[in-house]
Amino acid sequence: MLTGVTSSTGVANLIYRPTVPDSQTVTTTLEFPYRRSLGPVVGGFMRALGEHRILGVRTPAGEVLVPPLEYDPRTGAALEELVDVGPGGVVGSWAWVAAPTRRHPLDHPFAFALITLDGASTALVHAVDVAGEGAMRAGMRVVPRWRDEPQGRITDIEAFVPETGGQG
Amino acid sequence: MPATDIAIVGWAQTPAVARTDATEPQLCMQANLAAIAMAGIERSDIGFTCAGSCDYLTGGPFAFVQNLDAAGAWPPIAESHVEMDGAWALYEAWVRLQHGDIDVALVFGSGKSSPSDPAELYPQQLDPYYLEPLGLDPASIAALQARALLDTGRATERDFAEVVARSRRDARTNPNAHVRDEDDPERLLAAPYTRNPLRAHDVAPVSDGAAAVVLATARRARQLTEHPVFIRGIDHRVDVHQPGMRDLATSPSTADAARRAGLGDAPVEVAELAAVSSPQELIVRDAMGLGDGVAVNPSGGPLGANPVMATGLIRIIEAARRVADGTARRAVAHATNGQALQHNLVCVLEGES
Amino acid sequence: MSRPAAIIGVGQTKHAKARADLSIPGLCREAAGRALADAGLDWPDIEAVVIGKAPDAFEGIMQPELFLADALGATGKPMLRVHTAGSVGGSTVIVASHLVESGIHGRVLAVAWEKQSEGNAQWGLAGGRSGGIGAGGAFAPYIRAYMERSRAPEYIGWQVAVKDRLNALKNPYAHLQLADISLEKVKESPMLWDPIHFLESCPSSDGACAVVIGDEDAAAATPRPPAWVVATSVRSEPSTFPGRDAVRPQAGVDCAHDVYRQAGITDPKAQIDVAELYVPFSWYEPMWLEGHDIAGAGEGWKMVDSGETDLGGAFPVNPSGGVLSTNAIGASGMLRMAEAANQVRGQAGEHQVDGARVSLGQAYGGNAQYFAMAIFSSTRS
Amino acid sequence: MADETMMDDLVTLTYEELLPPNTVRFAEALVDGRILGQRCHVCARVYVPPKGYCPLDVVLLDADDDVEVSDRGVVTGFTIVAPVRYYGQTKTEPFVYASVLLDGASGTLGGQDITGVPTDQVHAGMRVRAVWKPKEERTTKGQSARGWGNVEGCISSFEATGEPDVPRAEFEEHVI
Repeated sequence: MLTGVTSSTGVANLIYRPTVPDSQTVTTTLEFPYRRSLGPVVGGFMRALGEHRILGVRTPAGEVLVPPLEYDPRTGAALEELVDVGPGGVVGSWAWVAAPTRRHPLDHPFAFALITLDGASTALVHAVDVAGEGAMRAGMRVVPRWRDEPQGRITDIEAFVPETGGQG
Repeated sequence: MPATDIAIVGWAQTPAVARTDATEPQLCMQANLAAIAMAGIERSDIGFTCAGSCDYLTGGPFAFVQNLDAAGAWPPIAESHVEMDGAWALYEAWVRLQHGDIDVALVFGSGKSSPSDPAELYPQQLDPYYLEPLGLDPASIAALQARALLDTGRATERDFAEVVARSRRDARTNPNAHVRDEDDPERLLAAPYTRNPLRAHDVAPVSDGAAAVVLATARRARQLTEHPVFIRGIDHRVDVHQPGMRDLATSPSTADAARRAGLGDAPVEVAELAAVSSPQELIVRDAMGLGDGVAVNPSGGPLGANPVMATGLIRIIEAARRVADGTARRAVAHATNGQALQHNLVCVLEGES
Repeated sequence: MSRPAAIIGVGQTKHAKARADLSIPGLCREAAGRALADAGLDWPDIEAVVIGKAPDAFEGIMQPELFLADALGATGKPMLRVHTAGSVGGSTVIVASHLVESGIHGRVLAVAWEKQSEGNAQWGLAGGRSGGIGAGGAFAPYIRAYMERSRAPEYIGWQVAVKDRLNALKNPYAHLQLADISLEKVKESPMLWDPIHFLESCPSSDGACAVVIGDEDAAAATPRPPAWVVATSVRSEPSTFPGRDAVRPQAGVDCAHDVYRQAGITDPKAQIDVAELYVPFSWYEPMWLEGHDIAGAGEGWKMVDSGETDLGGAFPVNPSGGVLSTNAIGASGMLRMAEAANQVRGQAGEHQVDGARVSLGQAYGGNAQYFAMAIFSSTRS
Repeated sequence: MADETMMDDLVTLTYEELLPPNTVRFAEALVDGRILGQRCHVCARVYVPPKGYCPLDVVLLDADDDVEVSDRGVVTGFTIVAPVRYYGQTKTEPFVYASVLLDGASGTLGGQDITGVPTDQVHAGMRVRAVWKPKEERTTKGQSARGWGNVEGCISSFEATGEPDVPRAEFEEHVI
């Protein structure tokens, strides 16, 4: 008969231990400086960031994928035609991060957002730096705030910020 | 879909907890021993073993190698391992049983999430060029998905709170769950946002635990038990990785897997869904076309206990349990892999017809 | 109930110390694209994708198959990620073959890869800690035990090291191209893990390998000859336990006997035309010849010494140059399977063994505890 | 010209684990100058360090199964490692990496330094004994939470005893 959740039928030596105090802990750090080669498409995107340009990649169907991939994620077909998009765009979904983690791009509260850049068919995930969550809304227009010293990383865009000039 | 019927004849799970001092092989051994005992088989009856786990949870490259100790690999065994939830280990074993030369398989999934901080660890699971350097964490992705769902008008924050409340109430009667806190939707809604539009309780905890399942061919299953639980259909599909390149408010891969697993062929009474946030449950229900009459996550689901890498396999166990005890004639289990429902598995279970 | 399956397409990257010209998706797509082209197929023809690699920490990406799935055309399809340590490339082929043999899919793409230049395998093997001994340090005591047990002369290891590097000169994809390799050079190279010299060790490579596995219909439609998968087996045993024979692990013996039985092989040395064995350190060639009962106890090194395992010998081992010439860990096991398959397809190019009809592919991993083996044939058995 | 654009990615992950009870008992006994193993109550094999289970009989073991083994034993296998440079590696000089089968144990203690003889005289079969650190320097720190402890916090090396070698046949099955 199949009953019970944790079956212990016929097992004499179950010694499961529930949560215990932190008396005997060991802390280890796994750290390594990886060095990634980016290839022509991702590499092209990262280099363009240093020129304050954002690139997408055009599919045969005429869509522009941002961030650009070497392949069409729906079909696997190779892609290579990089085109300029943005740099401004429109916020779609967003999530307010009240307490940033060590790994987040900003050290004060911000939003992660899906941003569809002008001319793009897909959305880029990035940070939006505004004073508070009340300033966030779907459809708001944002532009990149560039890092002073580019590093060839997606964080060369420090964050997106609301576009000034009353658009949106 | 192949013709060979495969049944679940034994299962077990260690009670999931926030933190244990037992090692992962120790957890796995407990689950395996109990599942084997329940199936009423000898270890030597097992023709194939498959495990699911993830090295990065405890930060040990090759951590899975020690889990082999829990499988009883002496004399040597035919064995495989997926860096995926145990539900996919079950899939691999189900495929292996189709060959017909063996009739029993052991599957287990395990994970100790307590040593690491999900917000620190999980960015490592994302595209290393565009997403990982942003430190995009699981709660933030869940919140992007949640707002995408809210913006469709198909759900409200109250719906999220209702999912959490129901899960916690159900978890209270599940000895293997550990989150049984506040279950009043009003008070849940009064909690502060951690990732607006989500509150801390909207995202599943991470737990330590292991689970195991014994599979058998139909003929062998009927010899072993009067109540075999048959896998009537199982399928899994993966979706696009980049969160900005798919509609986060829907899960086409779940819908497709459900269709191919034959979910729609007959009604189910119970659904165990590996939704690791409250909005995800609504999205998966929708993708599967589950009506109001279906009991969703009567175990409390991942919001009550979430031993990553065993969570999906446990959904199959919880669904099978309800078929075996007669609560359900037909049930469905769902497992997920990656963030924001990128990769989904659907398994339809039935008792003897 | 098990249906025939065949390898109908094979592809691999040009392996190198660093493929700095490629991203990780680019590396995998170079191999996968070649496998599809070899099979006369395109991405939409594939029904499922199986991805294998060794520990994620080697590149620092947790479950990288999640971001690689759509790069490998898997969107809307089933995708599996296998990890069985160094044997993973072999296991990945076997998992993919099961998807076809079970009747679930007609055409499956299997891809295995490692981009070791992005991280450091020694660091990974050490679990990120100081004092790591590398795979060589782990295997050196077993090699020493084999040498003592078999009374093999030390030059046997040098011979294997030279043979595989000379074979690699006939393989344009191989990482190491050491035209001036010699016994003297191997002997004089630094001692890394006594008794293993530097030139008796595998390199660290960036590389990927892919195969397309198809059912009978797919095999009939392919432009080039298929390699029928006539036997597969996996065996595992715990990494350490009192009484374990790490020189001749029982899992390796059992795995070999299982594939021989399935393929109807009673005399492997006579009935197998060519073998691709996972030999990351030169001594593992005689160790596996004995460990898989191709040679009797103490006889494996004599096969090396007599030239039987040379490309022109009676039992060629690693005509591709083997792991000693290319080691992108996750891909290495699949490369053994792919090269063995290409031999019976007559597609091995300059390192083709004349008239090869039956081949053996083998991979091992962990503490010499995981084994994946397959027998390929030019004809359906 | 191929695009060889690179991106640096420093990954730092911190893990805090509870030591399993078998390792806690092992570490505490070491500070006390004793080496603990676990005897499987089915097959009687003695595991050093204790794992909390027997992988061969697939049974869980607990404190009742603990046994003390000798701090003397035999080298069953070894290599001399020329350390490879990698991030975080502090070893720069070749070091001995030996497996020691302690008297009373069924399996070896791996990764031990051998002292008392020149490096080139280390060999399988030689008898050795633990060199204990002074009691005040012994520590339970440095243990792994993965289920197999180590002796480094309390034993600095194993030194040759000068006893006659043990014939290989007596430890042939314990090379690891």
